[in-house]
Amino acid sequence: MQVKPFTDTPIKYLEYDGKPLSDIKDLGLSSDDYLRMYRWLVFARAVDDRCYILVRQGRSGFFAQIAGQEASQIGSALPLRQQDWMYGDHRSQGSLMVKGLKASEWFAHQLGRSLDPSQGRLMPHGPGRRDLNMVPPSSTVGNQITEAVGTAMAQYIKKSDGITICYFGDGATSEGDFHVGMNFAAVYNSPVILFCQNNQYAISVKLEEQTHTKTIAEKAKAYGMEGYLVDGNDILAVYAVTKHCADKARAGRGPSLIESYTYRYGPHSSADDDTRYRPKGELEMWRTQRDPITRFRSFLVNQKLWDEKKEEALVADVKAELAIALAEAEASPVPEMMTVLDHTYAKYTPQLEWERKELAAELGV
Amino acid sequence: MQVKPFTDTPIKYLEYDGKPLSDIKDLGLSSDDYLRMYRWLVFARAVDDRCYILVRQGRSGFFAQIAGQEASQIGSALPLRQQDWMYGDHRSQGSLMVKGLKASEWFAHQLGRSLDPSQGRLMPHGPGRRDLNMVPPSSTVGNQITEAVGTAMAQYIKKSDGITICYFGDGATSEGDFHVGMNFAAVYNSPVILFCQNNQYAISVKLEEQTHTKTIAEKAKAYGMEGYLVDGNDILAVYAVTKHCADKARAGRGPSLIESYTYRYGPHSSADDDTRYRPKGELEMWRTQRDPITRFRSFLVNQKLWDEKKEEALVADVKAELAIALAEAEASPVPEMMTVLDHTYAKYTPQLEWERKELAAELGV
Amino acid sequence: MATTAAAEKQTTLSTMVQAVRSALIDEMTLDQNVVTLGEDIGPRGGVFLVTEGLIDKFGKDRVIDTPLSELGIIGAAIGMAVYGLRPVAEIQFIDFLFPGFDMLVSEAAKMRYRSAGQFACPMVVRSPYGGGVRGGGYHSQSPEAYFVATPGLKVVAPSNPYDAKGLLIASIRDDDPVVFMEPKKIYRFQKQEIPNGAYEVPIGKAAVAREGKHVSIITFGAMVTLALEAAEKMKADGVEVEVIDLRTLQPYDVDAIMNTVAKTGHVVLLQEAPRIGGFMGEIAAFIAEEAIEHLEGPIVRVAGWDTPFPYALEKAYMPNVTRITRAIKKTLNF
Amino acid sequence: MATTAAAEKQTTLSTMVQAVRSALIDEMTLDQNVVTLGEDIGPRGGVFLVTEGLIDKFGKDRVIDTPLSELGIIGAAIGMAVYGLRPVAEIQFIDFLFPGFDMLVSEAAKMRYRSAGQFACPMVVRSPYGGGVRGGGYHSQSPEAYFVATPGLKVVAPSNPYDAKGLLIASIRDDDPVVFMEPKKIYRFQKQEIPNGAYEVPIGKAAVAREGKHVSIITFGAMVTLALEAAEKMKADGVEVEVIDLRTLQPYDVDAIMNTVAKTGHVVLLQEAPRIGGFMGEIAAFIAEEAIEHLEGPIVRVAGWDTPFPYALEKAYMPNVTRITRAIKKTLNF
Ligand SMILES: Cc1ncc(C[n+]2csc(CCOP(=O)(O)OP(=O)(O)O)c2C)c(N)n1
Ligand SMILES: Cc1ncc(C[n+]2csc(CCOP(=O)(O)OP(=O)(O)O)c2C)c(N)n1
Ligand SMILES: [Mg+2]
Ligand SMILES: [Mg+2]
Repeated sequence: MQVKPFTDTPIKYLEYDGKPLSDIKDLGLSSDDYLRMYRWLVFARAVDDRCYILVRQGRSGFFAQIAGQEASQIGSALPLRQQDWMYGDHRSQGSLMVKGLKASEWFAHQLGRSLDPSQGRLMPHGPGRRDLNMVPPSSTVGNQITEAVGTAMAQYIKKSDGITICYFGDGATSEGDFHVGMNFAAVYNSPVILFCQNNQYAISVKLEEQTHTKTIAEKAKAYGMEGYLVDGNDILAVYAVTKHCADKARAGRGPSLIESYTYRYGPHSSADDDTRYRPKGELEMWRTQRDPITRFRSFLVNQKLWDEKKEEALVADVKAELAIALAEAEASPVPEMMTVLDHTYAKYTPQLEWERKELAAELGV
Repeated sequence: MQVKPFTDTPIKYLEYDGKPLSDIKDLGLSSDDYLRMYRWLVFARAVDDRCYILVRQGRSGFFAQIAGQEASQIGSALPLRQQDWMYGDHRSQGSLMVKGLKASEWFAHQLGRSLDPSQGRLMPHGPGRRDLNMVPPSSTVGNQITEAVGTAMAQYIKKSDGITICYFGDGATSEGDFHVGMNFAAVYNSPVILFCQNNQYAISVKLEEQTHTKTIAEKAKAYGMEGYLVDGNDILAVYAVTKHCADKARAGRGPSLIESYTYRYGPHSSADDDTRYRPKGELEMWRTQRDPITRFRSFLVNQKLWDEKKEEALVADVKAELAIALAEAEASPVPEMMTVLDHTYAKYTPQLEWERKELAAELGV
Repeated sequence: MATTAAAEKQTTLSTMVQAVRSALIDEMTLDQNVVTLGEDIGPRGGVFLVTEGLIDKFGKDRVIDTPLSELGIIGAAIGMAVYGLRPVAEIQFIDFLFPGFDMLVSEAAKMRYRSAGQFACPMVVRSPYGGGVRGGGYHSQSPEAYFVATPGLKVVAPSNPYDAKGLLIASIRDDDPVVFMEPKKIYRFQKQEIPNGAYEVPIGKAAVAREGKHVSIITFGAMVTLALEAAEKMKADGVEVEVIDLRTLQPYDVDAIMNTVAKTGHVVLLQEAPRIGGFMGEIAAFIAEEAIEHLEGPIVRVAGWDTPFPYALEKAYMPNVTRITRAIKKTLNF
Repeated sequence: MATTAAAEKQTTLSTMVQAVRSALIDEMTLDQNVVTLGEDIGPRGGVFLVTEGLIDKFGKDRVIDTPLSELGIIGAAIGMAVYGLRPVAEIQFIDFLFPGFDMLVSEAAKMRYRSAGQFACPMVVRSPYGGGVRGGGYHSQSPEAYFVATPGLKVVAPSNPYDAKGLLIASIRDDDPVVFMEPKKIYRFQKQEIPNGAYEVPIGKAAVAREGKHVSIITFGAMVTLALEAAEKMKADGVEVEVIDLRTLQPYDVDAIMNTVAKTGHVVLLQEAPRIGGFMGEIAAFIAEEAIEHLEGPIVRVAGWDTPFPYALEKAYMPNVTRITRAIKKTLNF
């Protein structure tokens, strides 16, 4: 099956019941690959559930769930290589973990502990790791887009064989950043994938209130770029489309916009009340008939790769791994008070030196 | 002839040699209307030439010529009504004058005299007049776009039968303002015309370096809006397309993007040196084979409405009118020094009161 | 003030969130030209529920849920204001105003001046600001310095529910663009009896939040509460602290500042924002130029540190009573 | 400095425009990671011809003509900088930086902090600023206050060709984002002998532009020239004016300020920008807190008026010798 831009309906590889729609052989994925994919899905959902509890227990101040969007995030991160760069947004921890962020680091990020690669300097919606080429996002929706394009421009200038992927939501497409990033990417034919997780809501604002087009993918036409519409709850389809765009970028054939059509199960964040704006029944429909994990599990069963016993074993295994990860995170201390002034500049300025003395006196240290 | 969006080639009513391409009757324009149009074209070109000289003589500090774009500006302003709002940019004096700005006011604007409706408070690229619903642009490319859409939103909220037109250039389409304005206009179905004068350059940057699409008009697709591509040097075509979009907006059928394909003869501004970036021969071709004024004059001749004698009379008449206008402008004084502090706020703040005393002392008045 | 007002007319016990909502409802009822626009302000009622219920009352033409663009929100508000409406734009967190910063400083602030008074921008940009809510670097900032440094803008920041309602109504009625900064940390911190129906608290007038004769703390917004705590603390040591709540930062109240400096001769300037280039530098400069003869000690600034706003270490970052009392001693023991 | 340097090595007589160009050429030659991007900087050579000839020398991968978007220019520069390049972004006029302001203050300034030092933004945003060129409200502004109020940014503004080259090279080599403000009024005002080849003028160090013992004018950029004029004028009345050229506004040179205040006891702060909320308020606050015991008169600010920048009445707006001498008398006759 061939991956084409601007399809009228989302590209699918699997029926909702998990039946393969077409010849999936040419994906070149082995049974082990499938099982790896599935473990990631279950793992991501488990991390999500755990963080949700941490917030409920008041141990973490903020959390944005990815539940429902696991296929979208994991399927798009798996085709990437070590040398590729990743820009996440406030809802992309699934992709970050596939790229190499440890669950223990994510938990530490949630808890604001030193094991957090960003040392508790960001509201917990995504730390960065230099060694993984993973840039930490600000909270300002859309800002990562032109940055990602700039990184891709640098990869081109430096003749690197790396590419860059940038995650953002449907709401972010209304910001100037999306427009400018798309335009720069197209003008410089940069090796970048602009990956839009269209979960149909920007907090309470529905896509039809956000923009007057039916899809996000078609917006690529305004930039002379290819736009791909994919079923974001079909991990094989997301994998195939992202792989296609990554190969294309690596081959110097330029940028792509991918719209991954999906749905979020949780409220916008732990601070939101989604009952105020969600039409009733909608969430139920997606949970029961569109769930990306159930769908892929059915595929595995359909392929005779999975059964109850394996499921139980996996769940137990993941549970154990996360228990250890959380323990590690909690074992790591809260950053030292005095470090609050660090890393503002490469070196302390005279003004910050003065403030360091003031703070020390204030803390009595 | 019917006006359609997204044509492959610019909508034309006249051949380059002035022959009508199709039945122009349904434009509903009388011979007098044609002659009025022609006078405007000649008038605008004459103002342009005069201002160019003012700068050369060092009597004006800055000027952005419209030469070559007269049909684009006059053809798009003629279909508007008194109650309609107009947002110009730094190169739209032709449209401003059709809307009601006097040549004497424009000259005063060039010279920074009190007769300038903006009282010499802006670099001379467009004053505003409240009584004409004409908002003065800042110099910041693109900023007028979301403002124009906001005004159109207000017209809708207030159930006015007025509409809003907004002028900007091809370069402005790269700013976030264009994207956001287009999106808001489409989402709220606002009565606005976003009129892009594509003169193929943003200072030295050619359209193909500015964006990766062939046309500006097709960008409307990213917003679920109609985009019209018109030959900006064919005043009848520009008039027809703008009229069509104005009627549509007035009827509550929403916004339109118009790309008026044209060419500027002068440097970007009096501060520019266009020999550095213009391929030789290009300017000559446009001047000699695409000139909007020559083209419309040929049409008038073709329609038996024009001859040498009439031309001489018109030129003399315009010359005389502008001589008077310039004299008026020069007769008006430079604004009083002390007025520099006025109109920062509706009322003077204590801080400005203090500064007023300081300035008076400094000036010894 | 709240109590006297309560005595006169019927009042409602309100948090600052309720006070702001009440200001919007009263003004939108009185003036058909007042509209409000922003992200999630419709059915969602805004992320802090300030606009809860407004869309049912006034409909979607006047309570406008916008696409996710601050540039669009502020730009559209400007276009509405020059047309003759009085838009109140909500920016979800003031940290997110910056995609629309150009529209505010290049357009709203300069429209009256560049049109020689022909066009005005009677609009309000209201937004929650400030720290102490575990919001991290992008849900905690106090960027007033940027707005105060922009001629053409007015800047207002209430410290209690009564002022919040009165100042917002005054801001909506003001003929110039006003940045209305709402201290989110105290959105629900305190309830006050506030009058039902519209009333104004004048822009440009400070309030004496506490009388004292030894040292003056000049501050605004959420920091007023902290200043009062510190004042209470100092009382033990026999130091009587006067607390000035500026309420309006641009144009600030020169008389109130002159009076308190003349009275105490010792000044502590308190803000949440980083110290360097912060708004309080302006107040220090004003005093050092116009009231230096009254000074009996250094003008001491208490502020956030000169770093981005942290997350886990917010406590070490934000001004606290200790930081303030150390500053008071610094100027007194001079 | 220029002369001693001239003595040592081969030099070229240069305007500030030529000095800035020479800095770019030398650094791009020495460091393959240095690239420059902006509007019209390619074949056009930039509207002030600063980048003239660079595209022929370094090619279009390193001299990048961009679409018309400051958001894109600054955003792309950030993405390049975190990757490991050292981009120099040109903003055609600093008045037009604001569509990209969010990227500068929310991203470049905070990248190092929020990543706990893992990622840096070694980039320069260079742009012509300031009035006196009949540029009107949008080609004349001095917005340094916004940048100085943003921790994480450094702010540099040279006053002569020699410093312009040395400070720009230091800025490109600096590991933090630097806003490099070029005083366009004096782009071609003066020629100086400047060394061929790269040299640095250190960031964070002020210069004494003129020695004096009665009063100190603290300023930077194009205003240094004006301050020297005023100093010459005051000499007639027997007043010896010291002129401090800050050169770096963030982090500013605290020692240089302490020294001159201790020496003269009288301070005039000079900037082009509007007074209220301006950068000089910071210097006043610093002095009023740390050096008040040395003050023998009020700290007087000389600045542009608190209005948008005018066009026809530029002369009445901008600081001039009269405004400065009046200020000097105000602090001396105290
Ligand atoms: C510039 C900016 N404006 C507003 C916000 C507040 N906010 C945070 S997330 C969000 C909605 C984002 O929606 P979308 O882009 O669809 O991503 P999603 O949350 O659905 O994954 C908003 C409005 C912000 N963080 N930044
Ligand atoms: C935000 C901003 N950036 C840069 C400039 C400098 N500038 C003035 S006009 C112009 C080019 C505009 O091109 P276009 O939009 O095509 O309009 P044209 O001049 O061709 O009519 C530029 C870069 C500006 N005024 N504003
Ligand atoms: Mg979404
Ligand atoms: Mg153009």
